[in-house]
Amino acid sequence: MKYSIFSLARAAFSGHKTWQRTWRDASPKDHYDVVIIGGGGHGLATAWFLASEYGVRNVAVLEKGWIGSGNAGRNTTIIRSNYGLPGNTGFYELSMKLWERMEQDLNYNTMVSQRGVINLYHSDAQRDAYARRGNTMRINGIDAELLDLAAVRKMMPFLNFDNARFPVQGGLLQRRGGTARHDAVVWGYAHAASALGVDIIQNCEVSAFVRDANGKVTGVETTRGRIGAGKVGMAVAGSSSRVAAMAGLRLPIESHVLQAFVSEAIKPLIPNVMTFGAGHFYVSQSDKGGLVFGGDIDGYNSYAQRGNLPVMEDVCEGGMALMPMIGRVRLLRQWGGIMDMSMDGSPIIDRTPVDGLYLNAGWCYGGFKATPGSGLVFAHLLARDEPHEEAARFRLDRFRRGAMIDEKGQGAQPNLH
Amino acid sequence: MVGRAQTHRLEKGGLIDRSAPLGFRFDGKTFAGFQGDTLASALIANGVKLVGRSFKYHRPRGILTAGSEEPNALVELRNGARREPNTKATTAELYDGLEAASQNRWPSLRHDMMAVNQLFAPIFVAGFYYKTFMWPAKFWEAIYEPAIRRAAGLGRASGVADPDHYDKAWAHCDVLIAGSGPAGLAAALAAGRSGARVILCEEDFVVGGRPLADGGTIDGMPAAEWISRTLSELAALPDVRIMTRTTLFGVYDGGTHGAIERVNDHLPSPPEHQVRQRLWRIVAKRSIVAAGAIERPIVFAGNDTPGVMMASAVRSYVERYAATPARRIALFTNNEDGWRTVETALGAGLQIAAVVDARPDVSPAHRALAAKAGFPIMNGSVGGVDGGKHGVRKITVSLTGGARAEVEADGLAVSGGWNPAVGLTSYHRGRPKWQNDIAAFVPDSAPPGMVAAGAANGAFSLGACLRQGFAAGAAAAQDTGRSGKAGTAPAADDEAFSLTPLWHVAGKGKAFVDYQHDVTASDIELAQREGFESVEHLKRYTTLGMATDQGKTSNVAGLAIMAAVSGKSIPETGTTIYRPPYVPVAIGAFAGHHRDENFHATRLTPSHHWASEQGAVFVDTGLWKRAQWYPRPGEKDWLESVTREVKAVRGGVGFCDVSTLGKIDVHGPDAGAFLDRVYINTFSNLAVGKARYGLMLREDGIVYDDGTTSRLAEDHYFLTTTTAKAGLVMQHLEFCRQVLFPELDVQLTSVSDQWAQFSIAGPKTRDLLREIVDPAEDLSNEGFPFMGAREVTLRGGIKGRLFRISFSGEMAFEISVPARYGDALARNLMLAGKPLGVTPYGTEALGVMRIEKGHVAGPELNGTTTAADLGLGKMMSTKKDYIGRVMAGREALVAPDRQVVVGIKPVDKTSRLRSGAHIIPKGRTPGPDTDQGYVTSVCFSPVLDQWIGLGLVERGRERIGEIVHTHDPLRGEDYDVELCSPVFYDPDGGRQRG
Amino acid sequence: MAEFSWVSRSPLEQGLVTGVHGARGIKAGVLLTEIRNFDLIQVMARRGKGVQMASAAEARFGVAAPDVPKAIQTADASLIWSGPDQYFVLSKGSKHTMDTLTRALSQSASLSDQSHARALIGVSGTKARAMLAKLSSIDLHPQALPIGTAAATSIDHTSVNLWRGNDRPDGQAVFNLLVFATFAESLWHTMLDAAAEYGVDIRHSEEFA
Amino acid sequence: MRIVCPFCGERELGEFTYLGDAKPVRPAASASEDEVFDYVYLRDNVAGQMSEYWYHGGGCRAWLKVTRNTLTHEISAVEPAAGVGARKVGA
Repeated sequence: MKYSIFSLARAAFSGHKTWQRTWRDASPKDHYDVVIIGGGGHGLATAWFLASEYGVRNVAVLEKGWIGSGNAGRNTTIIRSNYGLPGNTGFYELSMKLWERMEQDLNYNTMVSQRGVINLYHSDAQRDAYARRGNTMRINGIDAELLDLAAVRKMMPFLNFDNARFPVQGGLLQRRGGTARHDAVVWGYAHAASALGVDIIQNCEVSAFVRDANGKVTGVETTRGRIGAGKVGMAVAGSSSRVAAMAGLRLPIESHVLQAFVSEAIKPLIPNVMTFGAGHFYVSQSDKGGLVFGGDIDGYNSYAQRGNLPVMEDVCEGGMALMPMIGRVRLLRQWGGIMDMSMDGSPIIDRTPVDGLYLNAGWCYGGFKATPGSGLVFAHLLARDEPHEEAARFRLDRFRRGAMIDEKGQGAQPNLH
Repeated sequence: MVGRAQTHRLEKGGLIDRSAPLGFRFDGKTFAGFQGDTLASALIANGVKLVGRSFKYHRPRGILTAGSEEPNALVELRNGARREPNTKATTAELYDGLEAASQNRWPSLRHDMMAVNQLFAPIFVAGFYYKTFMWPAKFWEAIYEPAIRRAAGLGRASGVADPDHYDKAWAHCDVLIAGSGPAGLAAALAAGRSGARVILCEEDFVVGGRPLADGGTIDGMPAAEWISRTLSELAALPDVRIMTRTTLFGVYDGGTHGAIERVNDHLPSPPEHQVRQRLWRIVAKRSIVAAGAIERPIVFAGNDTPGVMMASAVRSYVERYAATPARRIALFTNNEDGWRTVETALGAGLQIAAVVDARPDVSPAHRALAAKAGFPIMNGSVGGVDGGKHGVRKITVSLTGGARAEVEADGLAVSGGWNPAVGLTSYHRGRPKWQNDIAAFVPDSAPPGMVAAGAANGAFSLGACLRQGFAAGAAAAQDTGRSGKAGTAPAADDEAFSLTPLWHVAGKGKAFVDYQHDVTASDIELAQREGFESVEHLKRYTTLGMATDQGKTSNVAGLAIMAAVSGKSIPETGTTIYRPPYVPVAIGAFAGHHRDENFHATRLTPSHHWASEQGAVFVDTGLWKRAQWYPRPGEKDWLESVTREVKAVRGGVGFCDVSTLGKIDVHGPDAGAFLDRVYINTFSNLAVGKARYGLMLREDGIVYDDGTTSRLAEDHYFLTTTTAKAGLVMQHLEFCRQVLFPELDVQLTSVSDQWAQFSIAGPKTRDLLREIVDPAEDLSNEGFPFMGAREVTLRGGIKGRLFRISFSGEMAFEISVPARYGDALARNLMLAGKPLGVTPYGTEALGVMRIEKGHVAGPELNGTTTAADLGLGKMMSTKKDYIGRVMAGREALVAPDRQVVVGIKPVDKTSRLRSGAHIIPKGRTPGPDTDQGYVTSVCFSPVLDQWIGLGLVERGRERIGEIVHTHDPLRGEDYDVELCSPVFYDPDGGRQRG
Repeated sequence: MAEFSWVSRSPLEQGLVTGVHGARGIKAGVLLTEIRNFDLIQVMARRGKGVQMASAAEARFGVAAPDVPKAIQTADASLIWSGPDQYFVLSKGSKHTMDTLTRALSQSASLSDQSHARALIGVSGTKARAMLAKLSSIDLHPQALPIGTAAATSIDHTSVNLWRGNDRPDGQAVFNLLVFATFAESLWHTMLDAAAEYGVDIRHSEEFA
Repeated sequence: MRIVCPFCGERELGEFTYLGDAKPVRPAASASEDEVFDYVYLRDNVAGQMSEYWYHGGGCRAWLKVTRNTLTHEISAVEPAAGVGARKVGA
């Protein structure tokens, strides 16, 4: 059923009894051309692009719990394409362009809100680094503006300009950046993919890979039985190492916990998405009114999906340093997700050394904004067996070759990215 | 400020202090209450029923509860910079002069234009916004979203800096107890008597829990008396601490708990030098959750009408606050506990209009009471409420068997049973289990060291609460090695708790599950229909349980309804993950002291106060404040000051405090061997009395840090790091020492703070130094050659160190003295150097001179460059192993087309270079394929009288002399520049060696 | 030749203002005293020389150097544990300087002068524990931190060495803090903020408490 | 989280800095590029008991080997790194 104000009005007459499932509740078939492990944003987007762009419709998405139960449902909903290194720049812009047409593509309101993302700078060195990055963006056809102090003051008069430990000096603004409603992205892709024939199978956990005599992956064993596959794609974020280990692979990835926070709902206070340059704090305000904010990862390997107080305090200290007007706003909920932190802070989208198994991982804490782009390039890889041109640098062997994509320049220590 | 009479205040009773009347204002109207009131109880005492408006439909709402689970009665408390949105009137303590305003309404609470949303209610069902507002695409940010944002949200934040202070503290104990009801107090007694260190947190401002309203008999005495005696006994124990106004909100790893103490929220503003709230990190070996249970509503049409209230809340208001929410009360219950309300109401002289009991049987005692008091008992359920913003007028009852009845009442007390407070026990992702007899979830597992006791554990009788609490307290004390005698447990009767589950009464009209978020029973049915059956999907799709009450009154009812419509049992349907904090906590409290200029610590150099006297402009470098330049009167801008400083150094002599460099003593017989492994070049062959520049890599082959290391003795090196990496390099070196190379006999100590170190530079350096250093010291080229390093005696007899090293390219020394003499060194240099025109210079001039000299620094050591990229590849020893050696050889790190450091000079000498501009081949269109690097560092060179820079440019060193283009679209500046040697000044180094 | 002198300047010279600060009208609950001008030498045993260092220390000080987190008072020095196989020698009046200790200990240990790298602050008063509990995550309870206990720990993300000295004659506990000199002024202000609500009496001294 | 430092006793998380898996051992100087690559870049990323390096930089500056469960954060053992203090290593 097409969603619109008219269909809503019609349904209202029947007390909304006429609505169908947003996606079909599929049971697994014996065999699919492509099986995607992971019913998060990336997995579902991959399925939708396979079906819609590459004509591969015999596709299953396997989700061990409920779709969107991983990082897709636990993030701070920020979208942006303000990256500075070749490989990232083009890819994230591809993703941004897909965000800009997502609602029309999917017939689902994912509330893509291009309210602007501003990275504040507090020193000359930071300004120079942002200038380098912003110029990279412009050279790649991406919008970027370098704001001075006066411009920041005008845009966000509520920041602490007067007695800050690290006074704001300006910011790098991407006006096309913003937020999207994270759960709606999952549901939107599920809705649209299901309509094209993709089977979305929840409560279906993969326990092993099925391999043929040559070692090629030909399917998966699951809690809902064996499912054959022409190709298997992994899009399991923080569980990447665990799933890869079933195929005997070790990855340049560590799983870390990233906490995020939301405040009580309040009337509009913060117009855009902001990152504090002198501490670990970024924030936006949801349409519902909560301040959605976060900071650094906790910094130790974890699959616990919850974090500890020191980081929570650190994040709130950053918030209060930047805008002490939020002191009396109350924090309502905190949660933790498992981040697949790669060794250079950039993702991996590639075939694996195991025939028939494809990898989409290493998103660190930036996977949400990549959702549509990741879906498209992973679908391309699965359909064509060659990397999409915008993902050509996200190869697994780049670490062995020394071709890291290290935006932060922190090297092979995932918790520093 | 004392307002009108308190029309709904009982003549006597309650825990309020009638001798302390307080005036307050709500929505501009003046009222009166008493010390001991909450804002909610005072509003009730004044007959106020309409307190707020709901989130989506702006329906009129009253007060539902008497605790922190309140979904409806949210107000903006206080004014101006202290305005606190979404404050629960049910927990806000009344103080004289309190000001509160209703929220989410316009223009007024009574006449809220936004209530027009109710007309669209047929469309505004769960998730409706996902299905519309998509066309045209541009309209989302322009039209729809701003409208939605304005309508959503509840109260308004102040919008200005919070004027109050917060702090944070640590506490440690053996046994931590959440809740001071019978179970919590009994636990504290047992643990305290055993000799344990006990902390008990109570979120209320009065200790006692439910007995404060419901009374009871403990150890043969009235509960109030037992509480009072218990408090006396606890106060006499040496290590029992009771913290009221303190909510335990979370449990973290290793027995760390988070608690928020509302130190001064009960006052108009904190007294001077005091904080508003304090965040506690309580480290406990054992913890006992005795946080009680939360009474749950029943979902029926009109259940959100002001005047519909939880039965336990009715009792709290009547008993504890002597305030009457209604005068003719109907009770709707499905359990025995609800009946307490009847006794309370009658005892206070209120009328009972009827009791609607959903259970098939009602005890003879209740029937006798009803007969005596003259109210009907109706077997059935409430199907509707007549009323509105003025309150309840009439309720409709669906009687078992199908008949309907109407009851006139001005208040409806509801009890759907009780849900144990399972939050704290579930915060480590534990899922509670279903307990059939109370039809509620109870803790199944808990974080290590934590147990639940009493109502929080599903034990609803007073006797059981006391027994469980006492046993838990005694066991916890035992576990922590406290072996004192706990004595006997307090005793009380075990009242019956019979309940027939009833979640939802089907019927016409909106029946609310989540009051604040306007989630109705039909929204849950819709979610199920659309496939959002998982409770997590249900929550996210409908927003059930996501309001400021965190679903305390709504979650279980919501999933019970989901279970019913999807044909599953409640335990099969399961719960969502419980997440801290247990109650919303002010962000300011988590920050504590660390805000504004106290956000991070500040490090000051030994000459800081002297530089400050000189009028220096300071720059933040990490935590340091460093003198950036020293403006002089008449100088029009920083550039003029910096240029003067550079010229003064290059033409005479200047000095700069470089104490911020990391300094490490490397001791031991294997010190040289150790340094050989951490640096790419060799230090074991460095002669005593000499210094050498060193470069260290990360294990991945990328440059980590650089600095000069001197050998002061056979077994003593003095290593310096960059300012930025000082702490990290120390950690790295300790890792090398303790983990990678434990066989080496080497010791490391940070001496960063021990030495004040100044660079003295310029052709007149020796002239100045001779005034400072003991005349016996030989400073000649022969006596102290370039890269020499040794201890010297200074005039006046103190010992210092001299290093003949140069960052500026001039004849230069670095001198160090023990840090407490740093201030004196600056003053002495000024004094001694006066005839020489000595000039202090800051980090800007330092930076100018290093760029002129082509030295790499932070912008070039950016974490992605190799030694070869920096032009230092020849330093990489081929005769030894060192950190990063192997990975540095990977193909892409030695590729010929890498971006390498090169000098950059505008063709037009008037052009101003800027860092961050990109390098594009001349004549080519800027694009990803023509982007060949960028400008890393720039300065105005007084020597060359033009802007110059360093850059990282593809194959840069092969292209010296090539004219390329700097492209800077951000700032709209594009120039032709020449790629040149990075050494702009004195390329053969004669000046620094001279 | 210019006439000049070498004035030793404490890192708290500017930040410390003697007198009573914070809450008035009550007896100051916290007493903060900076002790100025001391000798502080870090002694670290060389590999495999722990035993030799211990006996050399015993020969020098007459007592065993601490091998667990303790502060040991000798006739003219405090030996304060600072980490495995390492400790500080804190003294006044040039009794134990780099020169004298090098002669005594350098066969088995590496020595590093820290005399100027730290500021030394004594904290006492009825509210000393309450105030320190805002800064320190360690357990300050008398059972957990009896007299003579030392801790290498952190305050405000900055390393400090804390030890409990002998009680004052009035029975009040005394906590000593060695803090890094370049952080000292900033930490001092943090300590003042933490103490303000209790009233704080500020002094400095040339003598150990 | 609290870590029981073998020297200092139980201390707050904020005093420690995390490095990562303690299982990989730095290869000898003669090792191949592949072996070093494996050491620097590949991780088991254990879900369960993991031995890992933590630095007590906010305390006694000892590097510690901590056995911790990455699913629950529970710490079951802490021991000093081989070269902590003046320990004699090897012969």
